[in-house]
Order: sequence, then C-alpha cells, then structure tokens
Amino acid sequence: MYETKYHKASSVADAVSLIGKSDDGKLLSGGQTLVPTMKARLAAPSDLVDVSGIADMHGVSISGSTVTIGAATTHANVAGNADLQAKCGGVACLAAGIGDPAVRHKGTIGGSIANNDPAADYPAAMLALDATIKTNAREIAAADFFVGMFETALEEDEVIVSISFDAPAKAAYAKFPNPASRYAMVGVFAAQTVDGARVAVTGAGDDGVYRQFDMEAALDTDWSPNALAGVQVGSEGLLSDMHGDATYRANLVKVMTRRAVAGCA
Amino acid sequence: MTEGIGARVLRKEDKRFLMGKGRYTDDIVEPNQAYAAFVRSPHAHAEVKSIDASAAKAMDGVVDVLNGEQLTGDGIGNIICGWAVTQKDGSGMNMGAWSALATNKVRYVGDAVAVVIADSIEQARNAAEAVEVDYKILPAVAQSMDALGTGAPEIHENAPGNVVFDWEIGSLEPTDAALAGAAHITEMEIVNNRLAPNPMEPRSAVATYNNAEDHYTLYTTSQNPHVARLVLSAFYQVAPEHKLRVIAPDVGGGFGSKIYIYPEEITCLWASMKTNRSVKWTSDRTEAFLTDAHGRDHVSTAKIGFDKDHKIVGLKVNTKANLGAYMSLFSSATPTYLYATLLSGQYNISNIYCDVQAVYTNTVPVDAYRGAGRPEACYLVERLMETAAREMGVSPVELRRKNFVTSFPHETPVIMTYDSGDFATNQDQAIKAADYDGFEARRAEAASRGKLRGIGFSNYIEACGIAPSAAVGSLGAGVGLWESAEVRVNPVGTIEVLTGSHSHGQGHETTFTQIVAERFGLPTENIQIVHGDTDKVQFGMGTYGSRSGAVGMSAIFKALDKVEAKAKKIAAHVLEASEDDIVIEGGEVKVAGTDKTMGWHEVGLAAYTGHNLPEGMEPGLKETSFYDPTNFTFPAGCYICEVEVDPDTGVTDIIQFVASDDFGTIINPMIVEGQVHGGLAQGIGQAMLEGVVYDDDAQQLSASYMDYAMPRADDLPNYSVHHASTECPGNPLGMKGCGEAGAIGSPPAVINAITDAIGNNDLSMPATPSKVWAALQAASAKQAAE
Amino acid sequence: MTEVSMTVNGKAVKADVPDNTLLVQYIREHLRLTGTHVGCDTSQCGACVVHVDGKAMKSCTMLAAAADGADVTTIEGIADNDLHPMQTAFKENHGLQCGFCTPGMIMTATDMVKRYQADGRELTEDAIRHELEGNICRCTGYHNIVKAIADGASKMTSA
Amino acid sequence: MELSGEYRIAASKAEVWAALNDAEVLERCIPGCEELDKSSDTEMSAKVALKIGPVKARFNGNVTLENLDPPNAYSIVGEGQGGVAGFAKGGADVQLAEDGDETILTYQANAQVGGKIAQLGSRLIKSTSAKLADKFFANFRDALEPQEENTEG
Repeated sequence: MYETKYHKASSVADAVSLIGKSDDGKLLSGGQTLVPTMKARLAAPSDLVDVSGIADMHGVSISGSTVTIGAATTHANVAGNADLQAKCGGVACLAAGIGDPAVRHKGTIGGSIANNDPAADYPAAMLALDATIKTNAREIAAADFFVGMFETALEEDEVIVSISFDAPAKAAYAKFPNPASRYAMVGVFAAQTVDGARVAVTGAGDDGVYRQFDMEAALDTDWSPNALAGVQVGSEGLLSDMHGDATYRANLVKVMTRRAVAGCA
Repeated sequence: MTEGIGARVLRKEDKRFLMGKGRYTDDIVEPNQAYAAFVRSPHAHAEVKSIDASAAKAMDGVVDVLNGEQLTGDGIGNIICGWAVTQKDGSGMNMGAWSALATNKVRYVGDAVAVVIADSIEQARNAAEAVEVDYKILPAVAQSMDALGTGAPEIHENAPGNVVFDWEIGSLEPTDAALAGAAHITEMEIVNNRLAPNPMEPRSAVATYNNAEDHYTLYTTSQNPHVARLVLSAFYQVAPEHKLRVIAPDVGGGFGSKIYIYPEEITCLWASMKTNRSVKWTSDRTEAFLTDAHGRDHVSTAKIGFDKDHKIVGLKVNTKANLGAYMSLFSSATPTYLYATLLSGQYNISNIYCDVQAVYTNTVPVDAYRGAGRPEACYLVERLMETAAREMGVSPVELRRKNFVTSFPHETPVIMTYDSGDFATNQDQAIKAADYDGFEARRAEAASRGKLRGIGFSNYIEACGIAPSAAVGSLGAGVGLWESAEVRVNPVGTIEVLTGSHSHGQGHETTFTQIVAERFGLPTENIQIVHGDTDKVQFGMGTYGSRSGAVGMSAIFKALDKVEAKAKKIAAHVLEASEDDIVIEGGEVKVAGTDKTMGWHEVGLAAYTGHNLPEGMEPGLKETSFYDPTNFTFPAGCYICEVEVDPDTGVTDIIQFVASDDFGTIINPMIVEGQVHGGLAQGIGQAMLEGVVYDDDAQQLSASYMDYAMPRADDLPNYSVHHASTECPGNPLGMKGCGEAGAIGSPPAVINAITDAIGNNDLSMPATPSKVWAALQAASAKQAAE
Repeated sequence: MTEVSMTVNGKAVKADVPDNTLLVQYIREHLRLTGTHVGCDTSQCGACVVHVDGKAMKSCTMLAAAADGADVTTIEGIADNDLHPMQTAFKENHGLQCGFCTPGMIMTATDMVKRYQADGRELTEDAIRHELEGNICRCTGYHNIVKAIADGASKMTSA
Repeated sequence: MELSGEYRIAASKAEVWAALNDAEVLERCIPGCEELDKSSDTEMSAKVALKIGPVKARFNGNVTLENLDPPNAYSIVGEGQGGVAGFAKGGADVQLAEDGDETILTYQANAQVGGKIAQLGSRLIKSTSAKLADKFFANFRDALEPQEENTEG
C-alpha cells in the first residue's frame, strides 16, 4: 500500500472539512473494498477520512412507514435489527447475505452504495425502494443517485449521512452468487410498493444496477411468480465474463426475480 | 496398544497450530533483514530491450536492484528439469533455458526481470514500480493447441513448433488392429482443466548469507528441503552444499507446488550474498497465481473399443500437455510416466497406445499438482467407461466389473505391474454405502421436486510410493527416490526419529510416532519426529506422490529393525540371556518365559554409558536406513457421487459422495480419512469450480479469489469414507499411500454424475452452473430437434 | 506516522506506525504475534480473522490506525496457556492439517457460536457451512472443520 | 474484445475529419486525458487517468493515427503503461460517411489490458472498454456540435 494519511472524523462536518482540505482524499467507511484496492496499489489516496466512528451515522430508526439507516451502519447491524426485520425483512435479509460474517461486521451500507459496484447488493434494494440518499449537502433519489457502473451522483467531498425509504408491503431479495467472489452474479430485489411493483437488478447489467420494467409491468397485473412466465428477458446490455455469458445472466434475472417474488414477505 | 498401528491417535502437532504457535517461514525474522520485491513482466511474451533501475536505486531504503545479467554473470545456473524424457525418435527433449531472472526475453506474465532489495517491504515494492523496463511485445499463445498451430509464436529457439517432446508408450499397430475389430467404439475429446494449487500459505523464503563463515541459511516453504539444497548447490551453484542449510519449518500445505525450487528462492539466496543482508520474500496471492507451478492442462482425444461381450479390446489416446513457458522440475514426468502408465485403469486391457506432445506456451510452468498425471489418466479412463456404458446401454457397474483385473501381479501394456488389489470388493462396498439400489427411487423423488438427479462412478488406480530408484533412473529421472531415516534412542530412552519425509499438513509427527510406539510399546509422548532441516536430518527426498508412508515410514521401519536388534543384543548381554529370547513390549525388555526384565530406558542408558556392553560393540543406540522401494504401490478404489441439478440455474448440489479405498495398511485411520477428505475437496473443486483462465493474449484473468473459485464449506458435502484394504507386498508395512487418492478419483465421479443428471455427456470441467445450464439447454434443443 | 493504542489479548499496547499499516501487519510485525496469517489479498480466505471489540473481522482489510482504542483478541489470546474449548474440538475432530488457516477458522468459529448462542439460534451443519463463507481451507475438505465447530459449540455451552 | 458503434454528427465530413486529426480535440475527448502532446501529424504522447470505482490508475502512452484515408477513414491506436496496474492498448477503425449536412461516424474498436488490471478486474474489462469507447465518441460528437449550435444561434 502506498503512503497515506489517516484521519478519524468526529462528525459529518469534520469529515467534510477534512476531505475538502485533502489533496486527493477518499472517504473510508468499512473499507472492505477500498482497503483491498489500496493493498493492490490500484488506489493511492493522499488522505483517508474515516467516517465509521461518527455517532450520528449509525443505527436503524423507523418512524411510521419510513425506515432510516445511518450510512455507517454495518451490514451486520442492518441484518440483525429486529425492527427492520419486522418492517422490511427483505432489506435485513439482503444485508445478511453480503460478503461473509467478518465483512458484515465492518462493511457499511454507505460504503456499499457510494462505491456502486455493479455486483453490490444494496443498490438493488435502494433502487427498488426508491430510497432517498441523504448527504451532508442534499437529498438524492436513488434513481438519480446510481448513475452507472461505479458511478454515483456524489461529489468528491460529499458524505452520505443516511438512507431512508418507505417500507414496502412486500419485498425480498434473491441473489445468485458468483462461484468465486460470492458477489452477486445476479441479484434481484422485488418489492410491492405504494407506487407499484418494483424489480431492480444488480450484478447483471453492464452499467450497474437497473430496473426491469417488463417484470414490473407483469407484476403490477398479478403479483405472483407465475405472472413472470411470459416475460422475455433479453441479453442486450448484460455482462458477460468467465463465470457466465449474457444469455445465462438473462436467464438468471428471470429465475431470481421469480424466486424473489416467491420469497416475498 | 492404543497408540500403535491402526489407532486413531490425536495429532501431536495440533496444539502449536491451534494456539497460533506454528512457525511458518514468513514468521521468521532475521536480524538485519531486508525485503525483496520482484519486477515482473506484465506481458506474456516480449523482448527485454533494456532495464533502467537508476530511479529505483535512488529511492528511500533501497539496498540494491539486481537483474538477470548480474545473476548469470555470477555463475548462477539455469533452472533444471529433473527428468529427461526420450522422444519417439530417440532424441532428447527440446528444453529452453530458464534463468531465475529473465535476461533477453520474458515468456509469461509474471516472469521476473529484476529484484529490488530494500529495508521495508513497501519500499521494495515502491522501488520495483520505479524500475523501467523497455519491452518489445511479441505475440503470445496460451493454449497448447494454438501453440502447435502454424504461425504460432516461437517461445524457445531450440523448441521448433513449441514442441518440448513427442513421446509414446504402448504399441500402436496392435492397438489400431484391436480397435478396427471392435464391436463398439467410444471416442471422446477430453480436456483436463488447468488448476492453481493454492496452498493457503503462500510461498516464502528468508535467505541469510554469513560472510564470516561463508555460509548460507535458507528458510523456505519446501516439501523437500534436501532436494532443494542439492539442486541449489549442484545445479544453480548458489552455494556449496556443505555451506548451505535449508530449513522448511512449518509449511502451510503444498499439494506439489512446493516441491520445486523456484526463481524467487534462488534469487533471495544470491541477493543475500550480493547485499550482505538477510533477504525475505513472501508471495502475495496474485503472485502465487502468477508464479506457482500450475497443474493439469491436458487436451486429449481417446478411443476405447469393446468386443460384443463388452470386454475392452483396446485404448488409444493422444494427449497435448501444456507445460507452460519453461520446464519445471518434474514437468516432463507428469504427463508421461505418471500419466500414461496408468491408462489401463483397473482394467484388463491387452492393447494400449498413447502418445503425448508436450508443448511450450506463454503461461506459468505446469508441473505436478496433487495426483500429478494420475488424475488426468483416471479422468480419461473413467469418463470413457461411463460414456461407453451409456452408449452400449449396459450398467456402468457391470461394465467395469466385467473388465476388472482380478489376478495379481498383473502387467499392463503401459509398463506397470499391479501388485495387489481387490477392485470388486471396493466397488461392492461403495455401492452398498451409496445405496445404489435405491437410486432410481431417489431420482424419481427429486424429479417430483423439479430437480435432476444423477449418479456417477469412478474406479481409480494410481501408482504411488514413488519409487524404485533404478526403475525411475532407467526412465530418465535425475535422482533416486529412496528415503532415509535415523532413529536415535537417547540415554534416557526417549526417541527422536529424523526423517527425510516432510510434513506440511499430513500429520507425520503423529503417524510416524505410532510405528515407533508400536514397536517398543512406548508412549507417543516419549517420541519426537524431526524433519525439514538439512542440518539435522541426514538426507531426504521429501514428500510428494503419496510416498511418506510407503517409502518414508518404511525407512523408519528398517532403522527400527536395526535399533531393535542392537537393543536386544545389549539386553541379552546385561540380562545374561540368549538374544533370541529377548522380547520388547510395553516399554520393557524381557527375557521370554522368565521374570528377567529391564526397562527400555535402562537399555538406552546401558548403550550410552558403555559400562557393560557385549564385546566389540560400539556404544550408543542410533541407527539409520536408506530405504529404496522395490515397486510402485497401487492404491485403488471406487468413488460414487450423487448430485442434484437445479434445471433453472444449472446449480449442482452434491447429495452424497462415497469413497471406498484400498490403501493397504493404515496406521492412523483418522489422519487417512482427513487426507481423503482433502483430496476429494480438491477433486470436486477441479470438477465443479476451479480453472485458470487465460485470454487470447495469454493474460491470466483468474489471478485472485475474486475469479478463481476455491471450494468453500458450503460447496461441499460430508463425505462417506470407507476402506477395504489388501496389503501391499512391496514394503515392510504393507502400505500403499493415501495422499492423492481423493483428488485422483473424484473428478470423473462428479462429471459422470452431472452428465447422468442432465442427459448430455458433453460437459467439461469445471462444470460451473453456467456450463451445466448451457449443456441442459443444448440437450433439450437436441431432444426437441429429434 | 500515527500513534495507535489498543488492547491486544488483554494487554495495553501503544506504537507509532505508518498510517498505511494494516492491522494484521501491526499484529504480526510489531507485536510479533504470528498466529494471525495472511493467505490472500482480496479479503476472502479469512486466515487473518481476529476479534475487534468482540466481533470477527479481517485484520488484513483494516488499518491499524482504525483500530485505535479497540479491544483486539488474536488466536494467542483466546485461552490462557491451555486450549479454548473450540481449539480442543478442532484437535479432537481432526479439524486441521497444515494449520495455516486454523487460527482464522477458530476465531470465526468462536464468533459464530457466540452470535448464534446470543440470538438463541440453532447452529446447524448448514448454518456452519454458510457461516464459513469467508474462510478458505485447502487441506481438510471442511468435513472435519464443520464437525469440530459443532462439537466446539456444545463444548462452549457446557464450559 | 470487439466493440462497435455509430454516431450521427451535425457537422460536415470535412469538419469531422479535421477534428479527428486535431490533437486538442482528441485531448478533450479521450476520457481522463490529462495531456496530449503532438510529436508529428500522426503521433502523440498521452497521459490518461482512469478511474473505475475505487481504482485509479494513470497511464503514459502513445496515440498513433494509421491507415489514413482522408477524409473518409483512419485508425486511431493507443497504448499506455499504467505502472503497477499493467498496461492497456486499443484501437478503433473509424469511418465517415456523408449524410446531407451531417456525417455518420462508425467505429469498430478493440481493447486489450494486461497485468494487474487483467488479473484482478477481468469482470470489468469489457464493460469499461465499451464505456470508454462510447464516451470518447460521444465527447467527440459533443465537441463538434455545440460549435454548430453556437454558429446557428
């Protein structure tokens, strides 16, 4: 790893100020992607501003139908939150399936969505639930936030503070893990929201997370796995790699959507 | 005897590993230690036009930057291949030169051109990045078939057409004639996928040159420290043998990949002398993917013929073996004498012919990996048998049984003499354990849940306990493959056994102790096994080819014979009895039929005080043995795999995996079962998960665990492991060896099961979900068309 | 350089380390506790798992500076002089061969058992296999590791 | 790997051709290009910073124009060394066709990466290459079109 300067931010304002003052700084949350990348010498931030210790950025709170998750909340704490399990089990379940136990103890929801890895799990849920991403400066709708593969609407010095969404009537996440990395080869978050059926797909698209509108339309008519039988999923725009080509991924999108809908609670 | 032969003794070595007190090479820190970082080619094939290290040398903490010209200039020799294979036409191999640091040309991604020695590892890595290498990129080739094609880039000047050798075994005309008269022929193209060995401990070396004594010490992750010392001194001239101590401390797995003496170890020793510093290098995982010798990578066509009674009449095989960019230590033996000699499988086949073209490509060198040649043979034979049974509409069990070798010794047409075995009994035991009779009912039940069940067999045989020195010498080996042992009885009666076998997970400290405990009736705590240090152990050939039991323990056994004989002489003298009446049991040395006895420790003391020894006897109680086996050993068995495939996704679950093995005598069943488990996991990994992927430019795309699928706990089943053993007549313990069986026998069982489930024989390893799903689509498209 | 203070295996330690020092480097090279191992570069093998403030974490994917003030337990610190029940279970069930992945396995195993026991969940064989997703063993084929963890879990309950 | 695309550009073929040979235009259009120095009409040296998620790599390399067939077609070929990250090289065959006042630009591109980015990031190579190629030509179109709008407005 190249040399870097580590800072522990005490507050959101502190983090914003530290990152603003840095030459080529980077926010560090759980570090489960950034640290390995730095170890590989594929990233060399001059400064690391650690936001994981900022108290305001932790925890899950539920007010009415609105769920708010602090950006520095670990996957383990999201997965284990009893209120969330009751209110929106789909998200808790998704968190319980990210990485492995040690990764879940350290990795955070904010880090995951800020990175917007095309194979990350959270973006599917955020997009399907039309979550609002709150930063130090503004609120961004998920649809505007996830710009493309590894790209978000965030400015370099913008800090995600929390994520909130309205708990859907039903939601579930079905993931098909890559046999090697265990990242999602295809992950589908299906939700029945007040605005209708939502199906968001991660891992499959060659430009990151996306909504599967044909599936949504079919589910709007009939919220059941059977409703999806006639929906065609093309391989256009889907990833192809050594683990599976676009045709296989297209098949998985269909199968995983069916399983997500079947698993919805 | 609760701690002797056959007892499930818990491992003596475990406590230090469990407490984090194991001592691996990277744990070692020498005073004044510097760190090495290698400058590696990002290109698969390129001319090295120049290397400019001036910026790197000026950086903080940099001790020196060394290159291949300096290395060869200092007389460091090229890396050798230890087994000379003779080609069809009687000529030798076309071997290209391999320097530890490349000079004019790089031939695979990861080929090192320079090394930076610096005070800290980060300084070394920073400086390695600052070394400017000017490459002229050349076309590269990764696949053996492409390397043999017209217009393929030439990798070594002296290997025209990239052919390292063209070798044959068996007889061509009789085989062709037999196949011409066959009632049924099954023909297949069979690919054995390329694997990265991946011991969890990456390779590491800590080299120290002491200029006051002109002496070198190398701590390294080696399966055979004595061979390393021999080769480092005799061939690479890094240090004279008597001035070089090689220590392989605790080693975190090897699986073959730590047999070889790699460029990094050579370079660290030399760099230590150049810089007068201790030099440490520890591979990271991606470096391991790039530089540890890979395994397998065969492309074969095979043809097997049967008469109208389903008896095999002939087998003809052609294999292209990818050896990578350079010839590693055993690379020539693996696809020849360790492979084609096992093509008869468990079957009585009168006519076999196999020819092998070994090929240079711009990839990591390929060499022995757990099983080494035998998994390739077993996979080929057992896929042919299963497919033939399906084509002829006969039971795969019956087809095999009909063709089993049943009398021993049995000479195959591919130069092996099977000495013992009972293949039918192993098969019966496996079938019973797997409830084969109930399979169709289980298949129907699975179908009712929308799942596809399949069952597959594999009847493997391997040649282990390598090997008789004269035999391997006549076939081209550069060394003898005996093993040595020394048994030291201390004056207080405790015993140290110094062995040339090396344990890197196999539990030698326990198993080896058990045969000593058995012999003298001593508690295992009084016995210590010493290995892995050339200053302590007299000599050794090391651990590979499932040889530690059959060869290494036989050497101990022979040394124990000598100790026992001398102890009896001493006791007879002290107790004033006839030597023939002395018995040793329960830690006592007694005169049979009397109450005259002395404790084992008293014999030890008598031997060392020398106050009262038989006339002319030298004091002391320490004996050595060099044991040379008389034949290979032939572990064999029957494996059955049952799978369930999810047709929606192609995901395969292994429902059960049954192994019935014949390992001959088993010293510690617990450890033997553990060896089988580990082998099975690697074989299942090969069949379903693992594969090194290169792109068309010979860039390795699967160089981390992000893309190379290592088997994990939830990929694997519990295993049902059984033994039905016949004693090996070739060694004093009757042992055959168990280290590789699981990895050899399991891949065909898995693929035969999956192909059974999906109704399509055309499936290659690794059978990943996407491949299985595609094969299912192909099968249903074919069905629809018919 | 940053001054980091933490408690490691019950002992307060303090050192000036470069900011880019990983926790595993600090443990292995500064504290010379070499039971924690490094087996990969991408956070997957789990040979480096330690407990940070009571939770299993990969010490290769964490900066030492980020562990400032933390309570860290390594394999050397889970039992005094003798074996922890989980270590005993690994020995009795032959849950290790070369021993390199073993410390990480033990640290993951004890964390897993503690979590399941705290939640009152049953640690089934399937659950154990799933929980081991972040720990790779190349020697044992996992069969005996799974058995050992089940055994270790009951030993930890009765201990 | 092979990539291709087509762009309609609101500019004449001659203007498009001129821009394709203009180092300043290319510098603005190559994604992440920090510097592009012309050493001859067809040879340039470049510094390009590539950012893919957490990965940031800086490539030093050359851009060469080959197979010139003014004003109809050429090939633009680049290769760069990214230090520890490895190397990248690629090229695009570009064809221009007149369509009224506008020009249709088509390209067939290929890309190859080596070293660490290939070893660790293979899953991303294809989509990243496609994205970069697309971005280059989109930037190129945009670089020509605003001028057009300005002159009209």
